[in-house]
Amino acid sequence: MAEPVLEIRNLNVDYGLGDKAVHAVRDVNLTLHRGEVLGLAGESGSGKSTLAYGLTRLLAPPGVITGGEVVYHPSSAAAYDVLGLSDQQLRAWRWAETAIVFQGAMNSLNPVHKISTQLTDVLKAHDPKMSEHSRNARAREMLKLVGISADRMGAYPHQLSGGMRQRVMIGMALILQPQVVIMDEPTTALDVVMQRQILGQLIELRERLGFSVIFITHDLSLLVEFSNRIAIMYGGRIVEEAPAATIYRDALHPYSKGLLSSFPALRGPKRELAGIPGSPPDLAGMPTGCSFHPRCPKAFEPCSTAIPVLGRPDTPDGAGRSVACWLHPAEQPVSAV
Amino acid sequence: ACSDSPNANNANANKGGVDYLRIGMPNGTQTENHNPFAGTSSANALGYKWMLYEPLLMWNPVKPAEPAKPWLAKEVKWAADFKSADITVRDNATWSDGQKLTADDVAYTFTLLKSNEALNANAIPFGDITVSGSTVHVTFAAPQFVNQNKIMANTTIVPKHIWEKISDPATDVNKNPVGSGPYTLKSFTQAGVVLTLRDSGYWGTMPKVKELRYTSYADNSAQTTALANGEAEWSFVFIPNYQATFVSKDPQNHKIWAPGVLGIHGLYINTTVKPFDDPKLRQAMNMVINRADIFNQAEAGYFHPQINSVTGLPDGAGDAFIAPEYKDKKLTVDVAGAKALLQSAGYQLNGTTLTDPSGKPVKITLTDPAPWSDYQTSLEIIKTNLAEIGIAATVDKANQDKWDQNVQKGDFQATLRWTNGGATPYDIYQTVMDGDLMKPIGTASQQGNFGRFKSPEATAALKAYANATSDADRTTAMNQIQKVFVEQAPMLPVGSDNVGGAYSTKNWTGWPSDADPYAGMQPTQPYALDVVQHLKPANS
Amino acid sequence: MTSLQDAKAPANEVVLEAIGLTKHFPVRRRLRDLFSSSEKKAVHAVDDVHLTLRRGKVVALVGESGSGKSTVARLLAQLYPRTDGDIQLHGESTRVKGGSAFRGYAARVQMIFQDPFASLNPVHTIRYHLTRALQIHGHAGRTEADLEAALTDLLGRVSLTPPERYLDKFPHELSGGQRQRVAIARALGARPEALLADEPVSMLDVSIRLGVLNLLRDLKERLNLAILYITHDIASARYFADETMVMYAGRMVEGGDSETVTQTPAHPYTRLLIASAPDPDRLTGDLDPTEEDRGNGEPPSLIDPPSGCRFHPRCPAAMPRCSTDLPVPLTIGDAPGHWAACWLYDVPEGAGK
Amino acid sequence: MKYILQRLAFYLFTAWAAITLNFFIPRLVPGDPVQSLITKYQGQLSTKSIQSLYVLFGLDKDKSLWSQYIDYWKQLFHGDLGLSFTFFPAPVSQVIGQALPWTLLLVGITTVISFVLGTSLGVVAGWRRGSWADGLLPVTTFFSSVPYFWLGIIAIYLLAGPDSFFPSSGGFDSGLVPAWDQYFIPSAIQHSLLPALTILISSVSGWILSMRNMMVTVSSEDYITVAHAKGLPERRVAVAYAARNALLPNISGFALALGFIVGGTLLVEIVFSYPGLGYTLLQGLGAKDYPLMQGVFLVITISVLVANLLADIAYLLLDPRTRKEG
Amino acid sequence: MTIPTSSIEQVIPGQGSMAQPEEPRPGRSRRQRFLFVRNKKAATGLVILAGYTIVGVIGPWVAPYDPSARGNDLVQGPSAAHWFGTTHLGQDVFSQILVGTRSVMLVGFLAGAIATVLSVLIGVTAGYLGGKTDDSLSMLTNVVLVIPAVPLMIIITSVLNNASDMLVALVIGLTSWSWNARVLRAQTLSLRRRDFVEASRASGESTWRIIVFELMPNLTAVIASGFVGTVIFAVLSEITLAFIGVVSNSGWNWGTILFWAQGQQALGQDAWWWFVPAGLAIALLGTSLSLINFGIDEFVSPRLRSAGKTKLRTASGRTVRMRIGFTPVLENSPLPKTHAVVATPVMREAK
Ligand SMILES: Nc1ncnc2c1ncn2[C@@H]1O[C@H](COP(=O)(O)OP(=O)(O)OP(=O)(O)O)[C@@H](O)[C@H]1O
Ligand SMILES: Nc1ncnc2c1ncn2[C@@H]1O[C@H](COP(=O)(O)OP(=O)(O)OP(=O)(O)O)[C@@H](O)[C@H]1O
Ligand SMILES: [Mg+2]
Ligand SMILES: [Mg+2]
Repeated sequence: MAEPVLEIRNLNVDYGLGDKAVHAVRDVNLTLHRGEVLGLAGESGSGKSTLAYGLTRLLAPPGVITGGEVVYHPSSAAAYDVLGLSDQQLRAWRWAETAIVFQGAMNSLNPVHKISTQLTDVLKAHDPKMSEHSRNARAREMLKLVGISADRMGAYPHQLSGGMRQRVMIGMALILQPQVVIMDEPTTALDVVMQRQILGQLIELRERLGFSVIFITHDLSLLVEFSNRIAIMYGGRIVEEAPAATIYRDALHPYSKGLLSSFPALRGPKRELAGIPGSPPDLAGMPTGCSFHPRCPKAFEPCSTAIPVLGRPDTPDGAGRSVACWLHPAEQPVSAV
Repeated sequence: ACSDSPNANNANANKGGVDYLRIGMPNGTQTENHNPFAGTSSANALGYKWMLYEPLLMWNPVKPAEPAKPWLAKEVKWAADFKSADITVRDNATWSDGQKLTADDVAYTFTLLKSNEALNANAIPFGDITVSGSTVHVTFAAPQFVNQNKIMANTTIVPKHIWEKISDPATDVNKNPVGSGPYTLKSFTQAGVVLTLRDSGYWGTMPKVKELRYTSYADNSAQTTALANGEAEWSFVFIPNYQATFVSKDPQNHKIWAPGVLGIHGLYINTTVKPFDDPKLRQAMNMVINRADIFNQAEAGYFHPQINSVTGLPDGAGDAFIAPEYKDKKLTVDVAGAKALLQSAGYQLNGTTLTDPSGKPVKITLTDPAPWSDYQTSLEIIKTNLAEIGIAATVDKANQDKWDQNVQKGDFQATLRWTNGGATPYDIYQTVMDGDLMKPIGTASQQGNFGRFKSPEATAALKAYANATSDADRTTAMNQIQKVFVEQAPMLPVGSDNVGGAYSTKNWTGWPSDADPYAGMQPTQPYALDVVQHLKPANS
Repeated sequence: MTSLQDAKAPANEVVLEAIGLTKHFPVRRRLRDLFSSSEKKAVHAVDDVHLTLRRGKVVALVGESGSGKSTVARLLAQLYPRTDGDIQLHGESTRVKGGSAFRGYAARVQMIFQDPFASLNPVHTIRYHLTRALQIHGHAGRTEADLEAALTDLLGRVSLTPPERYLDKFPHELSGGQRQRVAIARALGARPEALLADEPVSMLDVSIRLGVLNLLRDLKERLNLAILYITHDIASARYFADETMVMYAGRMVEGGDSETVTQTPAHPYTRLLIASAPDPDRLTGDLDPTEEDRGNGEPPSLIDPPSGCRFHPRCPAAMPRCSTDLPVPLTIGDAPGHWAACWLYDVPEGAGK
Repeated sequence: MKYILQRLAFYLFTAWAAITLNFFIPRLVPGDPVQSLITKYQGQLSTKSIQSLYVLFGLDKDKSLWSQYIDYWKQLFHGDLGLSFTFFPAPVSQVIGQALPWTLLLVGITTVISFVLGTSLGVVAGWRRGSWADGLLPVTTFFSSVPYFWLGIIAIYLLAGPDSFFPSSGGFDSGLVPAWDQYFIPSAIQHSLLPALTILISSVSGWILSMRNMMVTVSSEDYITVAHAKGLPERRVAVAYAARNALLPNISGFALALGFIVGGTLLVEIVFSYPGLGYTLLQGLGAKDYPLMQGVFLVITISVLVANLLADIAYLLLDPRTRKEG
Repeated sequence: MTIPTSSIEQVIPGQGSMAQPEEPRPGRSRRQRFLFVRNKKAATGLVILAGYTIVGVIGPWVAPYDPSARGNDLVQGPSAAHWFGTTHLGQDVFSQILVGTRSVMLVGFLAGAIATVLSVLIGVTAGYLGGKTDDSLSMLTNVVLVIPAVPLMIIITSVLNNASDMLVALVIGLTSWSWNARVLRAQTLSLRRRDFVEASRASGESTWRIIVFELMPNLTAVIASGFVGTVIFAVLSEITLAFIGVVSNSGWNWGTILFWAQGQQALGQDAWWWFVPAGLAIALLGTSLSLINFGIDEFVSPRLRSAGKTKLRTASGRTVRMRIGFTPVLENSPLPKTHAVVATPVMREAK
């Protein structure tokens, strides 16, 4: 396995403090390796975005990181904890090392500034010595990279279509050649045709430039197709993590299975769609034990009392995957790295 | 660049002592208009027309019975019937453009008024105007005894050679005023008007004040503040509690002098409204009004000097005209007397309610515009006074326009209002009692007699006074008029008008005073020039 | 109404039919357009759409965003006046603008909106919404008890039991799926014959979409409803609808039996759509080169739509004719009722690929 | 073309309706200019002068309201606003012309300063919530609830006085003549300080508050998070991203405030005897000076309409989204 | 005079980003509506307002003196007998303030109510119906907006001789609805596009029912805020009119007190007690109403609401300051923290 580039250890994120706090992300352990696409799936409210924002410290108030660390491994220096950086260091780290592409490109681009301004101000902030000319050249180059003609540099965001805006965002994310790109539902607002084009382009760029991607979506079938490994979140926790094909073929956690059987397939024989009964949990009043147990068809006695630990399952092909389920008690908890 | 600035010499002047006088009036925004005949001109509102132009005679309203001083006229001779006058014009006066002032100019000025109704503010019925040498002979369609000072001491004489070129004298703004006075116009701005002393050619005493700076303040309170701060040195404005508001700010220099003149304020009663058509009731009301309270509380102890004579004539200015029978009759608060009078007239006082002979309770509404705070305060006092004889009064704070309309149409019960003023008490009594001015209820009576007071004797006596050809006839008529006024009480006099002003002796002294009442104290009146001529620098 | 009788009406009976339905929205202009040209412009949102809804059948309408799907639904619900064409209810032409005529129409054709978060008034309880739905169409009964029974029945139909747990809640106190069920219940309150469901599940969470779709299918069968199912997810159309129509830029481009359309798509746009859908079985993210989009994935402007076939600027198989002649619906041989509006299937040119 | 005409028709119709109302409303008031003049001088003007005044003002001829209205429009088309009664025979245009610059300078500049200051403080308060700027809010709110005139009078009482730097009234020193020189300008500024301060204190809170709220709203927009994620310096995020966008809704408010300059601060001008238009209007009101009232109303109407137009244009310039492509 | 600067119109829901769709929408349930009172600003404002209302009701009864009665202490400073001193007629200023409260409150609220009803009728109808109705109603609104309000009030009150409080309120109400109508129209336009309005139309609701039962309840916050804003405006207008002496009722209100005080040069006589209390009473009333409006603003816009809480207290008693873009990190994680090597990040050169 390739070396890690980003290690999330026991990350905990709350909204608010005290009794009313909502624990949106709990004890998340996740490792992103160099050059891979890590998919993060889960239904709405499971904490995917919170995790993404939390590890970059971009959560809006009242979000608070209540514990854990995010260890970043630069390509040629010692690793360090992102959560321990000063404001100044954090600002330098952001975008240069880790860039983010958000769901709505319309809202991610400042409506009153030209595309060129928004592309070059990153360069200006991170390398004040760079000449204006080379900044513009670089911006043009990035636009070409994502398939937008350079003459759109002077356009305002609203003059571009949704797909173009999303491409601009991707181009902007890559402009400093970061190690990690986090993509939070980058294509959910787009049509399938456009979605495929953009993702195809991204994968191609990744192969060329060699960055790692954390790819967040609730569309599992998309993840299976595009990512190397998939982590599935439920109720603020990672419930299962494994290579994409493994999950698709043989998900261990009942929730993962449920998710997979919620998608009607376009090709092949019509499968029976089971879906997941019940409704997503309320983070403020989380069930005891495994938070999935009220909806789980296979729940049994320990599920309602004890929280299962994420770890290597006891199945024969358990290598390289982990699950948090009493059906497959962990042999080796992930947290004990 | 600064040398050709219009303000440059001003700054220099400021350095060596104060050689200017700052005069203020609370008359609001002004537009440039130096037309001395236009009532709305800035020259009139701020009064500086009297520094540019001069009258034929200088009359002192504080001593109305005294003869007026010669000014541009060496002498004015009226015919016994006061239907014509001979005016001899002084021969050493020049206009500020250097031309000589002649009898022609005087004759031209009167002709101007005669032929322009809009300029003839006092509606003087001019007849023939002829010139022979330095004498002007003027005739009138009616006797002008009561108007003599309006004609001779209140008319600005303007140069013929300038004005005959003006196409419409009523609306011309007289951009470059040329007058006979000691001052000429230096500048006009919204902030005020600056007059500067003529270099030469003035016939009379040259004033010591080099520059007069007139400022128009937005309202009384702004004017008062300016006076208190020393930003204005001379003004005519009502200053409430003047001791605290004005004098105490600089007790050494801040002074007020407010002599009364022949023009009064009083409570007009609508004599067509029952039961106020009964003179007895009006007399009783007259007996309970506490004029001292009104003077001290509403008029700040100076503004409308308290009237003491039962004739309604002010102390000082009115003294010479009071009929012998009323010489020592003073207005005093006499509640018991009033009650007795009412009882005898068939009124009944049950506890706190007075009922008229028909058994109806007596109620009255006192009305005046809301913003006139001194009147309003006076009404509040009158209200409590009337309560003592059981008359329930309510004070109605009317809207000013509505009030004016109602008063003219006779749609009111009682209101505090002023009378016209003049050189004799005639104007006062005419405004109150002249049957010729009376209009039916509902028709606006613009000239006077708002209370619809019907008295043939009074009307006849007023006419006799105006047309009399001898002083004896006048005295008889005046005594007759006063008798009606006292016995019928068509209006309850309260205070007199004043020609007072507030001033500061910080920079200039020599102001008129009780000790030396050589003129009135208002900066907008003809005698203002006389006052300025009396001023001396304080530090000399 | 006579919903029970209606429920026994023969399936396949035509309830609602759109014939040549067209809607152009005039472009509203603002001050900023002062200096631009002054020609009157319109958004050609829907052009010449034919559609038939039958009892007990689900018709799916698929297409990308902005292709005019919602506009078709709103036209059918008579919420917009139409520019041209006809809507026939049981074979009778109808055009209602408001008042009781509209009410009568609404009693038979009801609409379900895409966003259950937005389609319920946040200030009213579930009880209010449902009571109004019943009252408007006179199904509330005479007494309190009648009403209560009717409400219980409604909630029961959409599997929200026990009713008292939901009746007095406010919309925000329910989950998305529950809200959409309430919205469906509200539509059912009118006891309609046709339901127009505009993307009823696309705003819902993946795990609860299926529940709502299954509910609709169930209702279709039990109440013998005619359903128009609008979606951009062609895979769900395959599972849920009997018939699928594909829309592109305001025009219908293909239609037919759902299985046929999804498995053997004829129109190049449909093929592109299906090729683009995520497919876990595919190993790489690459597209089949033959299905490559010639455009940038951008739909055309509807204010000034392309001449001829609206898809021709993006079509990999475009012919000169495509840019000039408007394609007519052509029957495809492989299954009955399958048609596509594409010149590739014009007989002299040869029967497709 | 049709559209331009429509838009023009809209503005013209509004102007026509407002001007017509402006014509009729003052005439509903009882009384006439002559009577007002008589009562204004309380005895200083003899009732005998009434007739001469009627003749002077040209009020002696009876004319129907309708024919007056027609004449009014005829005059307007010749750019003639008639003669003022209060300042007879000054033309209304001259009266307005001498007052308008003062109002525009005092109230206009103050409004601009208030907007700039309030907006800047609002940016700080909205961006650094919980800092000192937040403490400013209750204080400014209190002051903004105080009537202008009360604050002005208190200011005069406390700050103006004998030998005080602040004059209590007027637009400049009475000995000066308006000119662009080193005597006049400092004097004009000195005289404008107190009234300006009064307006500033009572109007700044509104701007602070609305800007703060917009900043807070904009701060949670995605593009702000993206700007942070891009590692931009905080100043740039706050100014170029947050404030720039938060400013947009305030622009229309600002334009409207500019439109209200003339009618809005009447009493400040009165309290400070400031030679501006609001004060002139009040004098016209008191004197039944229809031509003057109409003239001032016309100025107000036009300035509000122009401000609306400006708001449209400002939006056009500041928000690229409203700009046409190409 | 002043433009109501409530920010309500600037936080039109749906104008901002579409983020946080799952956030419970505010103003949504009756139960939540009470939460409004929990807002500290609104609560403070409401308490002060309640105080004024009580004084407005009982003021004339508890006033120690008849406010018009003349006394012997002229222009006396505050004392035990006269808390706020006396006027030039020896009237008790404190009693005048107490008695004057009623008129101010009455006119303020009545005018607010009239203006609100008009603005709702005109604004909501124009916004919902659109088309020709909208055009003509908007035109009317614009014309009224263009005519300067205070001079207009002065003119109208001059026509109505001796206007009573009711009439004054009517005049103020009739001249000050246009701003709110504009805001409401804009709000209605944005609401009209919301699905629930369309949905109730689709289910066959009549137009007036949609306006009254679907739209208006969603506009309550805007209407309330407009109402409060108009009340402030009305109070200031009434006081201005009384101060310049055009409103001529014989009753007392704070403007009348100021009118007398100014007419008598109270401050020039150093009689500050005569002039200051009425102004402070106005300012405090205005502040309380503004506070209520802030409360409404925050209630409507959850972003503003949460913006208030910028400092949070942790269990251990530490305060954490919330900052956008830099999420606070708490160190009291329940798990022992394994410290990684922390190095200064190295900027990689852009190639
Ligand atoms: N400001 C907030 N205050 C309180 N709770 C919040 C806040 N923001 C988010 N949450 C809660 O945190 C949980 C995680 O939210 P998050 O946005 O991370 O979910 P997600 O997996 O990204 O969902 P989606 O797929 O809808 O984007 C949700 O239950 C949400 O309700
Ligand atoms: N009221 C309207 N006025 C003007 N144009 C409109 C209006 N409603 C819709 N349109 C336009 O008509 C076209 C079709 O819109 P419609 O909402 O029907 O698309 P859709 O297929 O439902 O899209 P989506 O999948 O995003 O819901 C779009 O270009 C849209 O901008
Ligand atoms: Mg998310
Ligand atoms: Mg749609």
